[in-house]
Amino acid sequence: MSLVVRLRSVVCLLGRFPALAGADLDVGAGEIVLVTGPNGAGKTTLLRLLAGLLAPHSGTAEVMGCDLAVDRVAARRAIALVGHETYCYDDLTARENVKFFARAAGRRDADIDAVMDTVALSESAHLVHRGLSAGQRRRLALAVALVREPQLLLLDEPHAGLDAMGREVLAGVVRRAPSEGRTVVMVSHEVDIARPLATREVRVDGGLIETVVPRVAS
Amino acid sequence: MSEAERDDAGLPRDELLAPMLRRVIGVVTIVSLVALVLFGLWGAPTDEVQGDAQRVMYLHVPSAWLAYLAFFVTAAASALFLWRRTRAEVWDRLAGASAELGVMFTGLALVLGSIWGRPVWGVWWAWDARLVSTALLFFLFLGYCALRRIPAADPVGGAKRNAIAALIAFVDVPIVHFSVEWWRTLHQQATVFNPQLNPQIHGVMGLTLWLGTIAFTLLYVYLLDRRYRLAVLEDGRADRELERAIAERISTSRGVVA
Amino acid sequence: MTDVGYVIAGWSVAGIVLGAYTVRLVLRIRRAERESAPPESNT
Amino acid sequence: MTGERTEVSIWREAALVAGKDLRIEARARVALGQILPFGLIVILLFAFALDPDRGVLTRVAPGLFWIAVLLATLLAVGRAFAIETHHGARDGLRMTGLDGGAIFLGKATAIAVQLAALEVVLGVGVIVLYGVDVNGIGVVVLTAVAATVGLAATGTLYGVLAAGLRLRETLLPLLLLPVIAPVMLGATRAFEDGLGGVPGDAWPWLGILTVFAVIYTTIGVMAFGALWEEAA
Repeated sequence: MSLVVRLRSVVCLLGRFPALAGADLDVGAGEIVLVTGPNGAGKTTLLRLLAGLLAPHSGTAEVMGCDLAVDRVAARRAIALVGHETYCYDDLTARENVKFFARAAGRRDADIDAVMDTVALSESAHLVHRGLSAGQRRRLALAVALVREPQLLLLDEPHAGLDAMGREVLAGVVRRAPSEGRTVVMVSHEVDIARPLATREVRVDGGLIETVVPRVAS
Repeated sequence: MSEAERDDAGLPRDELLAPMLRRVIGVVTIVSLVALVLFGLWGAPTDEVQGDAQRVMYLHVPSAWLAYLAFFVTAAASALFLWRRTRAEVWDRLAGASAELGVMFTGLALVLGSIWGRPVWGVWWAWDARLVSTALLFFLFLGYCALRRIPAADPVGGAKRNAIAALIAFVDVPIVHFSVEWWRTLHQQATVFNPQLNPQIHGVMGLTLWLGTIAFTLLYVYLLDRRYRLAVLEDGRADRELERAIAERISTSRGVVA
Repeated sequence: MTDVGYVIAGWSVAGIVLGAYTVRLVLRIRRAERESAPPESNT
Repeated sequence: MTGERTEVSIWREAALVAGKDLRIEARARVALGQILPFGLIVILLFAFALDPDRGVLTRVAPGLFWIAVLLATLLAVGRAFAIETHHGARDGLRMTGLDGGAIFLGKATAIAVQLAALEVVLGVGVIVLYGVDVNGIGVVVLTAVAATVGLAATGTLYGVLAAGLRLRETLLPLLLLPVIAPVMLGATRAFEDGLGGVPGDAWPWLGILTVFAVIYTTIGVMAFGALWEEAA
């Protein structure tokens, strides 16, 4: 099983604060890893590191076969991070936003319509981003990530702000990930919803990562 | 810093010059400055055309020379910092130290140019090509130093940004020089700074001018080393605190886990 | 102002600027050195 | 596994970014609705400042025109990077893995297009308000193109350099204006030769403008990626 993520005693700084202080982690292709732990323990930092948006201060960090200390940009085309922000432009409509990221990844219109359906945003595709509700924006962020067909999907508290329909969409996306060749690393506090989706769980605390007793998803 | 390897000796070099060499340069600088004062004010003959006011030239020309030298050092150090193989904190600090000195010498050159121009040509500011270029260089320096004062989230990233800014400005200097030369030669006007129009500088005057240039360059080298030393000390304190914070964080969390 | 006045002005400006910068720099180094290594200098 | 990725060349990626910026501008109409009127007001203020007896204004019209364009460039550059600050758009653009050079060309093109439109309107404003009669239009247009590319390139370069920094509103003019002094000089002299004097004299100035534009476009393509990564 080829390793998608390999971290060895990684230290990551937020300004001068060592958010990750010697973290180790291995993630294989097709896994769905749930990341839990108290706030401010380094979970978001971990995802930003994996996305190549943060340079490791020390230690070895390899994602999709790229060494992040050397080149953080190479792997990004194959990675998508759905964080608290939607990455979109207020003046563009939902569809225009998705289209921009689709074109950047070399996708065609058919892929755009498909993904808009997947996240149930087809009817509000013409609405300007500024006018979208919080729930719609969360689903739009998911659409932006999916249309790029990433091999590594990073989700940062995806359940926050999602309505019932949104949770259903998310569950579907996560369950189908392995079959679509996608590896998922998901940070979530809503453990009762997230745990059944995950194949493995790790806990981030005090800038360190330790494996929680592995539970096979029911 | 993650990427910036420590210097070859493994330890960041504390200063540019070995202490012995620095003291020697210090002494030679003082001696040459004293000689400059003697020659500049008394030794050199009074210029028949410009009178005593011409003596300001012995400080203005060296200052202007130092302004361009300091800018070249900043640009060279920035280029070395950007090149991954030679990237090291040394170059970033050297670029910053040289830029700060550059601001001082450029400012001095402009003020002295003005003080020299007033008695000789009756104007506080002459639109002479070299003076205008020096003025633009002054603002390029100010911009760079202002940028350096703004901290970046990632220290290495901030240093890379500053290095690129230095090179962008450096490329501009020759363009400014040519465009200003063309602009001013259109209005051919005898000014105090135009060598072609100046009476031929020779004899003791020439010697004094050389003395000034050497004394100022030595002073620049000495101050560069001292300013670099200050940067090391100021960075050193920050680095130590950072390493301590990391060590603390690891020990406390390890304590919890174990 | 006679020519000599301008010469004095020019040279004193240069002296003051360069001198002040050098002195300030040396003082800042001394203060930084004292702060960064108080334990060792207990002789 | 993933869908077959069509090879998106640098120019198509640049066009994508430029299209995005221009579509946002078409929708938000900041350049048209705010930056352009600003330019016209500056032209008007010059007339108040310089007693508008025809003689003075006509003679210095090229200089005043380019100062107005310069000030508008600062606003256009500020705006071009302001749209990337909301909703983490900067991270979004990074995650697309688009080539830094392509993003630079895209954003610079969008700024250049907005500046060109602004220059046409300001040009008409100057001709009408300052009573400038135009001959040697060929030189004037060529000069405007070369200068606009130079302004857009250096503007985008310093725009990304200052992006996300504290005090970027005051830092950007301090960094940008000294660097584009040659553009101001060259464009104004070339306009003067083009409009009034002998258009032939303008060629050396046009040369400097072109060299400036080429150099800073090249630096932009090379350096933008690294600067975009560092932007806070």
